[in-house]
Amino acid sequence: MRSLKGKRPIPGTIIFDGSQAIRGYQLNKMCYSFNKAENRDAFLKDEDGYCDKYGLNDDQRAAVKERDVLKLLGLGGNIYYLAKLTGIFGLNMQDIGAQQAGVSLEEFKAKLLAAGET
Amino acid sequence: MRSLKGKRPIPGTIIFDGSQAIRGYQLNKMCYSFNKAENRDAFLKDEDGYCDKYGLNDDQRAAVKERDVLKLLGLGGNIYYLAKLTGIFGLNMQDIGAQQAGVSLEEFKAKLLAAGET
Amino acid sequence: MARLIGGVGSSHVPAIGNAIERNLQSDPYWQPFFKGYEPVWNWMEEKKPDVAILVYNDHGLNFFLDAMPTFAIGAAAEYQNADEGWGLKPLDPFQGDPEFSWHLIDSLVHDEFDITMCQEMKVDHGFTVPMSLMWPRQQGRDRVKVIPLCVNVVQYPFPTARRCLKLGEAVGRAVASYEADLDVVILGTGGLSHQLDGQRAGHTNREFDTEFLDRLKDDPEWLLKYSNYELAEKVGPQGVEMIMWLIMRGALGNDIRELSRNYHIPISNTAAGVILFENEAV
Amino acid sequence: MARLIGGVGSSHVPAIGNAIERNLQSDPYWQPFFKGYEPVWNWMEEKKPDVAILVYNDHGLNFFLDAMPTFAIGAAAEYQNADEGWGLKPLDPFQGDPEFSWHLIDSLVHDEFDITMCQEMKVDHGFTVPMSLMWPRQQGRDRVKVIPLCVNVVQYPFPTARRCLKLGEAVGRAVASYEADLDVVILGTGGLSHQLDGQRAGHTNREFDTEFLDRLKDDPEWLLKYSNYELAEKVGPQGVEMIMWLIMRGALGNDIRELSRNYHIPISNTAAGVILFENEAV
Ligand SMILES: [Fe+3]
Ligand SMILES: [Fe+3]
Repeated sequence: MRSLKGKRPIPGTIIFDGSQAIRGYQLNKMCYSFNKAENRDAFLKDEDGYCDKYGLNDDQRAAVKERDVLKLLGLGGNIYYLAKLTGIFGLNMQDIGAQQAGVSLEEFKAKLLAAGET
Repeated sequence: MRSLKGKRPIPGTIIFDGSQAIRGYQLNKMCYSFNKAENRDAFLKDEDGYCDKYGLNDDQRAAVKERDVLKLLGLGGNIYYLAKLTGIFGLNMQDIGAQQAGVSLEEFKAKLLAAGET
Repeated sequence: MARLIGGVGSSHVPAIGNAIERNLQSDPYWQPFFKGYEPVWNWMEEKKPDVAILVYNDHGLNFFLDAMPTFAIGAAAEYQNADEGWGLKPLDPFQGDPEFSWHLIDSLVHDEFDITMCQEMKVDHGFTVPMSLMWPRQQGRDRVKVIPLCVNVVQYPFPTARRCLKLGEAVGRAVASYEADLDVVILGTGGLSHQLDGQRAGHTNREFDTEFLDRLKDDPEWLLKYSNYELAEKVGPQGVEMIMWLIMRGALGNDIRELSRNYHIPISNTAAGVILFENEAV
Repeated sequence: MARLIGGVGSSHVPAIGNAIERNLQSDPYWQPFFKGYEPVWNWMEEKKPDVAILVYNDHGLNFFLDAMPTFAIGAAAEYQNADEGWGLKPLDPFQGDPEFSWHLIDSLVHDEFDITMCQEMKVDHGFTVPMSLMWPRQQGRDRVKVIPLCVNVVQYPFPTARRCLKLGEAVGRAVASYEADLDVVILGTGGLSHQLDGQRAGHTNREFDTEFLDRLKDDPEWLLKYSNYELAEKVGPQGVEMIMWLIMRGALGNDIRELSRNYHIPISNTAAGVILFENEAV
């Protein structure tokens, strides 16, 4: 997004602006389709074919295969759409939070609990 | 639409406001589907079945059967969506203009040409 | 004339819906969160509002990036919840008030707000979780008609905090000008601080949230000094949802009383807040 | 920096697309209409703008009443035309400028316009007819990148004429702040007076249209004294499309020159107008 140009980056954070939206359009469109159970099933049956249908690029395919949320974010994925992809593998927001933060689920939860103790 | 309440009516004119939009939602939705050739074909093959699918009420069905644009407008149709319905029967904007004005196509065209002569 | 009798700010994360589905309200993890809603339940029970204007954001159920509205308002007779892909059980449909919706839309567009008008609209957890939280019993939920007001806080640029506050003020004027004998509440939902994406996932900011809650009643303009980008740094990219509380706050005007408040970390990856205002002017 | 070098107001009815398809430009019915575009063709040929911001309305191809935006802006790399149901042959796709689109959207949302952002968007005759009219040859059309700006003039409430003029002013600021060496034109399309629906179908209003054209350069505010309802009475419910010309006019600022103008009744059921402004400030 133009208006983010020259802004100081926020550590550990990717803002989903126009540039990211351009990069990730097809990826997010695929993830949006996972609102429907039949599409989730179709993806599970033939992951490559499903990625073909939505025209994902090679990097995006590889990151989908690795279930690597940080990579997918970098490739234009938006977290709300990506959650519909990771949901297929039984990963919830806390699971992918831990994955992105690079800690175990227990550590991730413990950090949040600690933030609750003043 | 609330803000049209108490307004002096415009002769020979129905404003497509919220009240009309509520009334005509299913009718307009059916007409919107006629952007696709396969839907136009399906309508032509089974008009009643197609109207069923979109949940038109009896008055709307009857007006569709009669290709009566004025009635359809009164029942919540919007002219741009209705044009997709009348297009199926080969009627263009001038044909349905004449129909609504209650004159022949020649008279309708002549009136427009007359407006062009100052 | 319609009366805006009060407003609530509330979180709306899916995990809450999950906890309600599984009846975990008195579980030690959840009890400090749900107890904050008791004053709201009592107030709703006492006031029995007729209509709720629910300010929320869609998280990818009804809207996609092909056409993402800044502000969308529902004008349907019924709103369906649906499968969002990761397992929350859809709730029963919600009854709309199309006449009131159209009045609101007319009034706002006349006031130079560029509304996307929705005669068909699925509502996601951002809408359903607050409904379950305000009206835990189906009977209460069925009694209140709803008007969804959906805000883009997914795709930058989001509306500015200032624009949200102004939209709220215009909503307040629109309610006051509606010629129907109705008691109306407005719910501002989302937030408070949280971050779902990136290495900083799990970030919360108690200090900022607390100041936001402290200032919301008498100094809502305080939030306007932060751009949405600066807010993302402070409260996380998803914490920026708190700008939707300003729409609720703007609608209420300045003659209000804070009846209750609660703040709790963590609920899933978020800091959860709830605040109840009553309008003293009506 | 990008320069807004000029603007055109133009009709956009499907019958024009039909006439172009059938090569009827010198037919006696069509000649008085098409001759009005010669100065525009020459000007476009001379100026060779890089980008066209095209203000138009969708007539039921891309948007339906389930979600009808007041203002929608395209941010796609390509825009497809498609079957509208009644037989106009779809034109070749148009090339977008997503970077510029996002700059425009960012700037407008920052300026408190509540834009619906469209990364995928079909464009109908309201868009394609002006493109064929401005650039009759495919080569010219292929050279210019486009940004569709779609306005609701289908479902009441429409944006007010005042809001349209203000949006135009904000578009002007957005173009001026875009850091790319580009010549930009803006096209305001639709109108002039016409009525497609009701017993009064075929209504036109030469007197009103003429005053509108006379005042557009130096006194565009003149139109603001009419509500959209009053305008519908004067120029027909579809004639209200002329408010989209105010977006073009607002973008240009006040240092402009009128280079040409034409007005002709009838084209199909409408009064057709075209006007060309050059920006003297750039
Ligand atoms: Fe949310
Ligand atoms: Fe038009």
